[in-house]
Parts: sequence; C-alpha cells; structure tokens
Amino acid sequence: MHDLNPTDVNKETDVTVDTRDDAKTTATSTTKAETTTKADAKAASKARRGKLFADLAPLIGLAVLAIAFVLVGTSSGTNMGYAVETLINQSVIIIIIATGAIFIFAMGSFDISLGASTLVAAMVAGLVHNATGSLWLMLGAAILTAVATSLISATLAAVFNLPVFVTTVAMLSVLGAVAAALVQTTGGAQIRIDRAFSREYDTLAVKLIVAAVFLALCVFLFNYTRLGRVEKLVGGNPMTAKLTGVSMKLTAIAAFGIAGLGVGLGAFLTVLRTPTLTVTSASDIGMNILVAMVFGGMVISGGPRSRIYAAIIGGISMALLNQTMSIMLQGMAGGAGIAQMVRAVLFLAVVWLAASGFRTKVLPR
Amino acid sequence: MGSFMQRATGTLIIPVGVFAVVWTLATLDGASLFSSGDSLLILARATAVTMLTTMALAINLNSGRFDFSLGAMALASSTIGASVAINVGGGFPVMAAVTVLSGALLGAFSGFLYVTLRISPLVSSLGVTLLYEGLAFTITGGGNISFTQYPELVSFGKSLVAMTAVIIIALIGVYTVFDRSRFGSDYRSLITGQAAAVSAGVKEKGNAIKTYAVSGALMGVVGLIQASSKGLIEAGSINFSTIGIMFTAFLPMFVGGYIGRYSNDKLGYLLGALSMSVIGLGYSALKLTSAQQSLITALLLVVFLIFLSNEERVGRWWRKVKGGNRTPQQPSDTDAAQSVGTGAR
Amino acid sequence: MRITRNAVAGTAATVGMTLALAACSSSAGTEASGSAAADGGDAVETVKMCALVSDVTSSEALAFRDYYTDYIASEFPVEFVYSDELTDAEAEKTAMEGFIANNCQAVISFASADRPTQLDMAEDAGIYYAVATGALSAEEYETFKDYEYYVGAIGPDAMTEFQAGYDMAQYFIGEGDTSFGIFGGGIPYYLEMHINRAAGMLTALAEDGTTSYGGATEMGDILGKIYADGTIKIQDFESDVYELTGYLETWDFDAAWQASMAEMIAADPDAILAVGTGNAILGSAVDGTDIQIGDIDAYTEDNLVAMENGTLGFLAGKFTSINGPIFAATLSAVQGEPYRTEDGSAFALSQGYWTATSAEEFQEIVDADNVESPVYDVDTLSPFVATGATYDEFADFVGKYTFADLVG
Amino acid sequence: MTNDVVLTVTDMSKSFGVVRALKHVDFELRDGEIHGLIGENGSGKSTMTSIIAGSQPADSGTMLFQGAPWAPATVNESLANGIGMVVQESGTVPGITVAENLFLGETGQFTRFGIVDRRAMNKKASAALEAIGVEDLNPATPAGACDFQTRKLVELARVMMYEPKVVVIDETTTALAQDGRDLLYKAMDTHKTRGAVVFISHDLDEIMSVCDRLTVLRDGDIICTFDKDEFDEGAIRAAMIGRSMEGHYYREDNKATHHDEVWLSATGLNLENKLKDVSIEVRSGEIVGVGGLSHCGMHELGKALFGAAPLESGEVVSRGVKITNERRAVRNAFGYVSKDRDTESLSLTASIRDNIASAGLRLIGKGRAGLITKRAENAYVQTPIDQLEIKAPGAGTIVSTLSGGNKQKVVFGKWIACGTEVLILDCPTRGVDVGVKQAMYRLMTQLKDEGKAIVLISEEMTELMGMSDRLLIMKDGRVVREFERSADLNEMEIIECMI
Repeated sequence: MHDLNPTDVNKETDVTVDTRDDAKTTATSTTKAETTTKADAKAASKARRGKLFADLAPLIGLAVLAIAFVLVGTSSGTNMGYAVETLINQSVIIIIIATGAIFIFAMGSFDISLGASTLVAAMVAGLVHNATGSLWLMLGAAILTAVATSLISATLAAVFNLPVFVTTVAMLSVLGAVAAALVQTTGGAQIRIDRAFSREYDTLAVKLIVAAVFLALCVFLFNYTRLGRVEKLVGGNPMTAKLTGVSMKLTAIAAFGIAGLGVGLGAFLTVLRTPTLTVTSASDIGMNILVAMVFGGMVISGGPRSRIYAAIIGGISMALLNQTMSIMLQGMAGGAGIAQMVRAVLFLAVVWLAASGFRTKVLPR
Repeated sequence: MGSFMQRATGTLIIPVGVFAVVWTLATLDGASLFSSGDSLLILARATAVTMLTTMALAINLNSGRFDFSLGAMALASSTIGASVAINVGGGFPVMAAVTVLSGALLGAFSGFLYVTLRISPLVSSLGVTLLYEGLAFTITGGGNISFTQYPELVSFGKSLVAMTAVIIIALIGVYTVFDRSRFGSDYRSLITGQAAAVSAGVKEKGNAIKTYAVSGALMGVVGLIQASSKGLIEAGSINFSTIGIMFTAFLPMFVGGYIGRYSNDKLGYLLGALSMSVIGLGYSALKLTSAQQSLITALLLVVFLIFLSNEERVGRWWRKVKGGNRTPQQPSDTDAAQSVGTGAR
Repeated sequence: MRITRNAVAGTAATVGMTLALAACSSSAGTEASGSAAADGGDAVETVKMCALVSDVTSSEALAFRDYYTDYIASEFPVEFVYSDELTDAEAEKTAMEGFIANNCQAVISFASADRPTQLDMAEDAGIYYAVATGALSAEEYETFKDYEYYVGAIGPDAMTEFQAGYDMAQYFIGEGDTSFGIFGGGIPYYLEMHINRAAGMLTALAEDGTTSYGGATEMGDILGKIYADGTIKIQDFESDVYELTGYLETWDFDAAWQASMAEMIAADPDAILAVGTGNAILGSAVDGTDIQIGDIDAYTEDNLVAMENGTLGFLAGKFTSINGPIFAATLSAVQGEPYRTEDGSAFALSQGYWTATSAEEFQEIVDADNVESPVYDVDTLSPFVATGATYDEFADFVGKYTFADLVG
Repeated sequence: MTNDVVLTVTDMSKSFGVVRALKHVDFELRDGEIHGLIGENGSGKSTMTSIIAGSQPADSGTMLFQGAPWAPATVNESLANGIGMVVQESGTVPGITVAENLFLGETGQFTRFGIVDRRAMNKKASAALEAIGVEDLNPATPAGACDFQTRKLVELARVMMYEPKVVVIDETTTALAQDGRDLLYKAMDTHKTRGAVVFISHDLDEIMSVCDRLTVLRDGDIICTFDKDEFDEGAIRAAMIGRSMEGHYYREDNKATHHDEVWLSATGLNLENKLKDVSIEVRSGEIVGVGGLSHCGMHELGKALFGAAPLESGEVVSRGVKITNERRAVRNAFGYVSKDRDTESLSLTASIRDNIASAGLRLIGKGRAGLITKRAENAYVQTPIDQLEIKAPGAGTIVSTLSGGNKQKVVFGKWIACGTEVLILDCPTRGVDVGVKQAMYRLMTQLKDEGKAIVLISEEMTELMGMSDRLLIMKDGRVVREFERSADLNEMEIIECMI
C-alpha cells in the first residue's frame, strides 16, 4: 500500500502549486490552477482533507456498514453470533481470491476469468479428492490447476502481446467448456465429494488459517518485496517500468501466479463449503471480487495507489451490506431488485468518495 | 490508404473467407447452412443484434470507456417498453418507441453518472449494471415478461425485412452521427486527443453523455429484438447475469477495427457481426454442443488477437519469406485493442 | 507513521469488537427463542417459515409463492420469508445461513443444487426442513431419514417425471402423430428431471416393436444412454413407424441455437415434445404452423391461451396449491407433531401432475384451483396441522392428489 | 517596427496556492516586433502568456489590447479576438485529420443540420497550411500519420489561420528540426508585418538571433528588457539566474579522454528503416554524443543500445554480455533516460521515492533476503535527492506535481542511485531550465570522471559539442561522420553533414 503520511500530504499540496510553468502547460494541471482560488491556504487544507477523506472512504464505508448491520440485526432479533460467523463464511473466499487478484489489477491488468478458474480448480480438486480421498492432494490439485490456468492467461498475453482483458474473456469461455467437460466425466450433473469429509474441514478454523497465511503472504509480497513495487510501477506506467529493466513477462507471470494461488485456495475452500459442484457453481465470484476490490478502495486501473488491503475491507463490507439488506428486505417481493439497487448506489457512493481527491479536468478513462 | 483493390480486399477478406470456410465445412459434413426457410431471418437477426451490441460497445470503448452495463440497458429498456405497451396499450409502435427512448435515457443517465461522479467508467458501469438489473427486477417483481398473449408485440423480430431495415438504418445512422456530424467530429477528437480537444473548447461531458445515450438507444433496439426473438424478457436477471452479451461483441469489434483500416469501422462492425452470425449458423449445421461452440469462439478470438498484435512481426516474417520489398501495410496499432488496453489492460 | 494502515487496524478493531460484542450479547437471547420454537406448543405464535427457491421468475414459481404468501399466510399463523433466486449450491448455502441467523423455524426447500448440505445445516441449527415439489434420491433418503429435523418430501419422484414424459408421448401417439421433435431443455446440464422426462418420451415411442433409441427399448437402458451422452442424438433413433425430426436443447437464444430451433420447426414434425417450458420457449416460433407442443409446465394464463389457439396440445403441470400438504406437515412439525413413518423415519411421498389436453380441461383446473380458492384450502389442510393425525392418514391424504380425487 | 503598443499588461499578479507565480508585472508589446521571453522554469513567463492567451485568468491586474480592455475567458475566445498561442506540448489530436485539427472545436462553421461539409473544410484547411508555407500536406491525412514537426506546424497554421494580431509561441522550437524552425522563423517574420510575436524559448542563441526585444523573468518578476542592440549573452544569463554564471556551462576541457576498456559495443544494428548497419563503441570514462535531425534514427539508436528495440540484426554487447532486452541492460548497470520523460522515464502518479527506488529494488533488499523496509528505502532514496538537490517537500511527493527540471532530476536520481555505469541519455536537457541544465552537465562530467560510459543523444548542437568526447552524426539511419573533441570543431561543418 502506498500511503501518504500527513506531513507528506501537506507539503505535497505546496508542490502542486509550486509548478507555475508546468501547471499551465497541460490541460490536466490547468484545472489545478483554475480551481485554486485566492483563498489558497483554505484550498490547500481542503485538498489535503479531501485526499485524506478519499483514502479513508472505504474504511468509513466499512464502519458505517458494520454499525448498520449491528443495529438492524439487533433490532430485528437476528442471531448475531451466527450472523457474524456467517459473515466470515461468506466473505472469506472472495477476500482470498480478490487479494491475490490485486497483484494482477495493480499492474493495470484486468482478469475477468477468475470466477471460472475457481470453478475449474474446485472441480479438479473435487475429482482428485474423490479419486484419492486425500485432503492434501485435493489442496495441491486446486492450487496447481488454478496456477496453471492463471499462467496460461499470463503467458498468452505476455508472449503474444495481447490485451490481458480480452485474453481472459476468451479464457472465460474456454474454462466454461472445460468445466462442462469435467462434469461430464462423472456421468452426472455434478461433481460431489463426500459430505462427512467436507463437513469435517469446513470450519471457521480452517478458513481463518488459510486466509491468514495467504493474506500475510500477500501483504508481505506486496508491501515489503520488490514484486509489489514492480507491480505498481507497471500499473503506473508500463513503458517506464519496461525501460527501468522490469521484465513485463516475468512480472505478469508472478502476478498471475499469486492470483492463481489465491484462486486455488479459494477453490479449495469452495469445495469444502459447497461439496456439490455444477457448471454454474462459483459463477458470481468473478464479478463479486471485482466489486469487493473496488468497494475496498482499489483503483481499478492499478498503479501506485493500489492497496493490498482493499479486498479485505471490500469483502467484509460487501458481506455486511448483503446481510443487512437481506435482514431488512426479507420476505419482500422484488426485494432482491431493491437490494441490488441499494448496493449499486452505495457502491457508487464509496467509489466516488474514494476518487474525490484525484480529479482531473478531463474525464477519467 | 492504397488502391481500391487493396481496400476492397482488406474489407471483404474476413467475411468472405469465413463464409467460404464455414460453407465448406458444412458441406463436407453433408449439412446445409441455410437448411430452413428461417435461416436468412436468423442470420439477419443475429447480425443485427451482434452489430448493434458491437457498436454500442465500441463507441465507448474507443474512448477508453469500458461498459459492463450494455446487457443491463437492453434488459431494463425492453422491460420498460414491454410493461408500458402491455399496461397502456398502443401495440408494437409504443413498445418500440418506449424501449428505444428509455434505452437512450438509461444510457444518458449512465453517462451522466460517469461525468458527474468522475470515476473510472469501468467502475461506474459496474454500479450501473447493478442498478439497471435491479430496476428491471423491481419493475416485474422478478418475473419474466411473456409475450404469448401479445404476439403482435413480437412480430418485429420475425420479419426479415424488419431486421434488414434495422441493420441498414443503424449502420447509416451510426455512420452519420459518428463520422459525418459535428458531434462525431468532436467525439473523434476526444478519442485520441482528450486534453487538446477539451482545451480547444470541445465539450467533453456533453459528448460523453450523448455517446452513452446512443449506446443505450442501440442496446434498446437489441432489447427489442431479443424480446421478440425469445418471446419473453427475463427481467429477473440480477447479480451481473446480463454482462454476457458484452463478451459476444469483442471478436466482431476487433474484426470491425481491422476492416476499418481499409474502409470504415462501422461497416467493419456489420461485416464482423455478419461473420459471427455465419459462424453461428455453421455451429448449428455442424451440430456442435454449446461447450464446443464457446471453445471455438474463444479460440477464434485469441487467434485473431494474436494476429492483430503481431501483424508487424507476421508482416516482417512474410516479407523475409517472400524476399520482396513491398511497403509494409503499417497497422495503425489496432485502435480497438489499444483502447481495451487503456480501458482495461 | 502510516495513516492508512493505522486506520485499517483501528477500523478493523472497532468493527471486530462491535461485531463480537453484538454476537455475544445476542446469542443468549436467540438461544431462548430457539428453544421456544422447538418446544412449540403455543399455536398463536407466528411461525417464521423460510422458502429456498431456485426459480423466482417462472409463472409456476410465482403462483406457488402467491399461494403461500397470500393465501396460507393469511389463514395460518405463519409468515414466509423467500430467498432470492438460488443458482448454485453456494447461493443455497448463503441463503440457509441467512435463514438460520434470522431465526427461521422451518425451511421449505424448492432448491435442489445441494440438498445434503441444506439438510445438515438445518439439523445442526435445529430447524425443520422439508422438501417441496421434489424428492431425495434413494441413497440420500437412507442417509437423512433419521434426522430429527427432517420433515420429509412431497413431490414428483423420478418415476413420476418419467411417467409424465411417457404420458405425453402416448397422448400424441394416440392422436395419430408419427413425427416428433424433442426439446431437451436442461439435459446437457444433467437436469435429472428433464432427463427422466425425455427418457419417458423415448420409452413410450420404443414400445412400438420397430423403434429403439441407440439400440435400447427399456427405460433403464434409455436413461443410461442419455446420461452417457449428456444429450439426445437423433441419428441414434431408429424406427419404421416414427420419425424424430429434430432436437433442441438449452435456452441460449444465440444464433446457433436459433438456427437449430428454426431447423427443428422447418422439419415440420407433428408435435414437439418438450421436457419443460416448451410453450414459453417455442410457443411463438410454432405460431402459425400446424405443430403442436406437448409441455410439462404450470397452469398459467399464457399456457391457457396457447392451448386455446391450438399451439399447446398437452400439458402436464403442477397445480397452484400443490404445496399445501408439505406446508401442513412442516407447520405440524414446528408445533411439535412431526409425521414419521412406522420406523420413525421422515416421510417420502409422491405427488404427480395434473394433465390437460384441451382448453376446457385447462379451464376446469384453473377454476378449481387458484390462489383465491385453492383445492388445498384451510379447511382441507387444518385437520393435518398438529391435530394428532397419524402418518398413514397424512400419507393417504397426500396420495389422493389427482384432479378426480380433489375436485371430483 | 512601428513602436505602437498593441498590448499592455499592468500590475498583473497570479498565485497558485501559496506560491506567487506573477508578482505585479508590467509588460508592453509593440506592433511589428518579435518579443522574446526568457527565464528559468517557474519564472512566470508561461503563466503570463497563458493569461494573455486566455487559458487562465489573472488574480489581479489589467490588460489593454489595441486600446481596449482585454480579459479573454477561453483560448478560443482569445484566438477569435486577435491573440493566439502555440504551446510547447503537442496540441494536435492524432486520431482525426489535419483539417479537423485545424478546426478543432470549430467545425460548426462547416456544419449544416449537424452534418459537417468535409470538402469545404479540407479546402479551407489547405489554404491555411499554404499560408504558413506548408505546401505538400493533404488536409485529409490523419494527424497521427504526420511526424511531430508537421503536427507542430499544423498547430501553428491553426493559430495563424485566425490572423491574430498577436501570436505567442511557447518553446515550440524544441520540437522542431532545422527545416521546421526555418518555416517557423519565416512565419514569424511574415507576421511581424501585420502584428507582433511573443516568443518563448530556452535557447539563448535562438532567442537572441530571432527577437527584436527580449524580456527576462525571474521568480514571477520582470527583471529587465533588452533591445536588440543591447543583447549580451552574459548579461542575459546573469539576469535570468540572478547572479553571474560561475565557471563554465559545459565541460572545461577541450580534449577527448577515456579509459581503454570498451563498455558498450554495438555492431551492425538494423531496425526497419530507422537504423541501417549502425556500429558504435563507448569506452569507460567517455561521453559519446549522437546528433542529427529528429528523424535520423538517433532516438531509435538510444533504445536499441538499451535492448529496447526489436532489432532485425546486429547486437549490443557490454563487457561480454549480450544486451537483448531492457532487463539485461539494467542488470548490467545500464541506465536510459528517454526523451519522452513523462511517458517513458517516470511513473507520474507515483512518488519521488517510488520512482527513484524503482531501478534499485534489488539493491535495497540486498542482504535482507529481498525484504524492502521503509527505512532502507528512504535511506536509498535520500542520497540522490540530496545529491541532485531535488526540490520537493519530501520523498513522498507525487512526481506529476514537480517542475520539468525536478522531474528530470528524479530520472537521473533513479539511475545514479543504482550505480549505473553505462548511461544512455536521450535529450536529457529537453525542456529544463538553464540552472538544471548546468547541474546536468556537471553531473555528466562527474560521471565521466568516475569512469562511467555515457551516450548523449541530443538535438542541441552546442550541448553535443560542449560535452562529447566523440560526436557521431547520423542521417537517415546511418552514422555519416564522426568528430573527435577539439577546440576547433566547426558547428557549420557538423550541421552540413546532418542535412
């Protein structure tokens, strides 16, 4: 995470205005000049507060949602103990996959096939478990499959110079077909693993351990090693990164590898949580991780402002919101539609706040 | 840009080639591409839907604006149009007018949100998708809208003439608006020279909102055609289940971009859509399962992209092989691929 | 100092504490309400029943829902909470978690992606669980029949589904039809209901001596072949009498699908046998041809219109209030009187379809059973809600489900 | 020169935040003159002209243009009423035609019922281009297909088309090769007959030869104005910097020196039509200059030496290692400063710290198993910040907020911090002010003395002559001539072989 400490923010504003000649030369900076009024000091501190606020918006969103959840839940007699556990159950897979995916998004790439690869990895894991009965082989299979699929996308994109997004659009279709083929191998509609087995391991402890280990790894790699810096550098300006000696191919492969690991672990937990896998399983994951990341303050175009914590914040926020909405709208016809509209509005509001310190004269792209 | 022959070849090589390959494969398999009387209608309808979606996607993607909400706009506008026509009456004209108009309004609102919030268009479109899916769901309470009792509302999609007319009108309309009008001139200047155009007085916000409105109107027409070809509107689609249609537009968009180098990208979108629809007929003639179909389509997308991204390399290699010294057809860096790069690398 | 990380930590701590406190403080309370529900007894207390639904859009699903929320909820001391559309096992589990957290006292499940998980969750949480319009497989039944909170299942079992397909084909054969198209719906997704129905259709055709499907003529073999192929292959259909002119599956609506549909219709069969939603998907396409559709769906207005104008020739459908008995059994269980078989197991009862082959029959059915005045009305159901009725009496009641039985 | 005053600026002030960019300046522009503005980055010259040309408002002060109060709200309004401006950055839009660029935002004049009459537009565009001496440009050509210089001329044509009374030309020549400059000078001379020109440049020689009068700005103040007959390089420099320039601007010595080891050796480089059989050797402690016209291939050569160009044949070797890509280059202590600083050498939205650290992440993590702590990173970054005197409140400052000179220092800092030994500099002083330039030259000299190998690619002949041990001149993708450093290098002779 690249943060600004308060003094930095303060001084930075001064620098913004210290660039008289530069400021006017591009339309982008002209805005700064134009919008800065005579009340300089006021404006400067306002800008500083704006950026600080923007940085905090996802956290504020999380806090507000948590309070709303507790208030709504308590007042409607919800079993909060169970509800909190549910919260973790429902968000942990999204958080893991999304946190891994941040490595991809930080470098300005966009992978839309993560949901599909979760499904395929989960299916392979399920099949391996059914064949061997082993937990560890199943975990290994999930990770291997996910990393392999992820690396195929990365390699295709890197070797042939393809836009990652469209490559993953193609991967989405391919993985869908693979999932259909995998199901067909069982001669039935689903891949199902032993209930007793999944119940044994589908526990809070397993989830928290897997999540803690993986998230710690991600935070470490992202914030304390060369990899994270390089991902952000590539996201900020790929050309510069290249001309600074960063290997785009290796960087992409590393990012996709970690994302693949996350998908693998997510798939592993998916099998434990829902031991019955069909071609439509995990279909929501692909988009939900996107929403979670953005909700948590991730800049979708990546770059220096990427944050590794975004998925955690966003994932929990989404789960809180979903639960609160379902408590409030339970039993209401069309409730799902209204809940989704509320979700949309909140989503846009948080993103808007998070972007508030970083506006330019031209529209963002 | 080269001679007429060169341009004609570049323009037609893909659609003609696709047709030849698909026709040959079908014939070898003993099947016919146009096995039923409805084949032409299906071809026209699929071409219309794909072309409109491709245009709706491309006009914003060219400006680096990625739009997940295309399907949601089609869904919401047709839901509104059908509900009004069923509850108020007025038959197909009312349904068509309300659908396209509400499509344009939904598009404009989406654009308005984007320029007002000033957030990444991709992110804004995620929110809009949720919003419009939720809207359609709320209107019907999640139920489907069925036209079994109102066959007159859906005869539109069963008319070859109507579908052909849609294609022609949309092509001419979109070409006029984006290539010949003042709006289009501003639009194109904003694509590649955002900052310069804005400082020269081009109104970017208005232009963006209008572009979104056009995109929404096109998706309104798509919604209309889909409602009539399915005979129902699945208004209960939520949780991003409407985004699938967007993916069908990528390949024709790239094909269109390629063809656009030789003639015009709008014509390219038509020919790209036509090629995809021919391939669709081929799938049916060859009796491929849907898994096989999606696999092949995905491979085609990847192969074509590889070709586009490595055209220079391919060209260089080709010149080496031929040993000749033909002037390289310099690719203007595949516009579409480029914008996808900026919008969502 | 790194503001953002501190803020993250701070917020996380605050959120965590809030949640933890809320969790602890309320768990005692729920404990109490949970046991109150288990004790039952008090008939005046409103029972919170939750419905898991995989389909929220079809008119059948909406009619079922209206019957519960409009009719039943106004006649019995219950409130219904419906899930969103549940597309997969994960969604089902999520919805179950929500139900349990929100103190549902019983779950009536229409969603079948992962029944074992639902059953386990209900059992763990101590809330009643019932299967509506469906059945557990034999294997599943053996596993779960002794669960304390498993109420039982009422609905068409595999055989009923098979029979519905069989009856449909038999009807059109009886009409003298010889050429057929088949709409296979969710067969490639291994939707068992659809596979069973399709097997029924093919088995009916195969009763003619010259006819076979992939060499098979028996129900079991045909079923096996469909499972193996994941589709129906018309080239494997052999007959001197009948002709299979086309086959269509899924609801893709893309160009290839449309072409396949057009091809099936262009072949001009006498009838198209649909495993489900035939009129909704194909109705407008066959409009203006002589092709009739045989369908397994619900008694909706759309289907009535189709039957009136001749598009729909045969309809097997669940009637609106078909879920009355399972509700009665569930409520009875919540109020302390679950129905158990002689050996103490949960019940597994079968109910089939009502069929209509003319607009008149259709109208009779609609008139006899609708949300305002269902055949399973309060007077019919009340005797089976915690009144001391035995399992055999209940089973007998459920078994009399035909139009003739209920309407007369 | 008629000496009638066309534009008067009185008591103009402008602040950005707490910084005062213009402090009560007074300025007079006379009819028929070419008036040069010179000053370091941030001196206020561009701020003043941009206010005059309507791209931003002043905080206080008044302007009189041809006797009437002048306060344009937009660039277009200013242009329509007689004052136009050509800016430093490319103002053209690549995706539309030359004609559409000329009438950008103004296509309304050709529009009937919303449809643009392209034939009429192209015709008018051709006329406008011919008016400034550009003859052979089809206005229907996409601007993106034109070279940088042509696009610049299109911008000039766009301004001139409005026949403004006053034209402001802001550092445009940096982008132009000699023929383009000649067209520009000619256009300016022609314009003198009907109005006045304000000409901003960093190039003292150029400004002295082109202008009739010259105003020096420093720190938001107008220091003084020179008439043509008072032009004196030393005096002007002194006015700009506020002190007389100490020591030499370029290298002091006149002799080519270097160590023996060859650190960079390229042989037989071929790249499309841009490089043809180019070979070059650079030794330790040597600065090799590469000059030529913009499109002679020297920029491509810079990239090729760094392993960043898809060579058709030939190889780049450094101390036994083939440099096949950028990664290998950096691993072998290469550094590359691009001429497109913002797009190729910096991550603008990242901080100074991030940018400087980017090339040395391995070094920072060295000895800690790759662990990069905040402290180690800060320590790593602080050295070049101090050494290069990067003016910023802190290492966390976002680079996009820095001035051009400071940005370039960040780029240099990135390469110096990681111990670069072979430095490829492509136009390293483009768009930076004199003070920073001087610092750069000193740094290059220092690096040379430390035994580093430097390739200096530049479009500024004086800079090349002033800094290089050897000077290679390129033309049409080939190295056509090589000059050894000596006191009697003849600039004219060098330029001869470029053209």
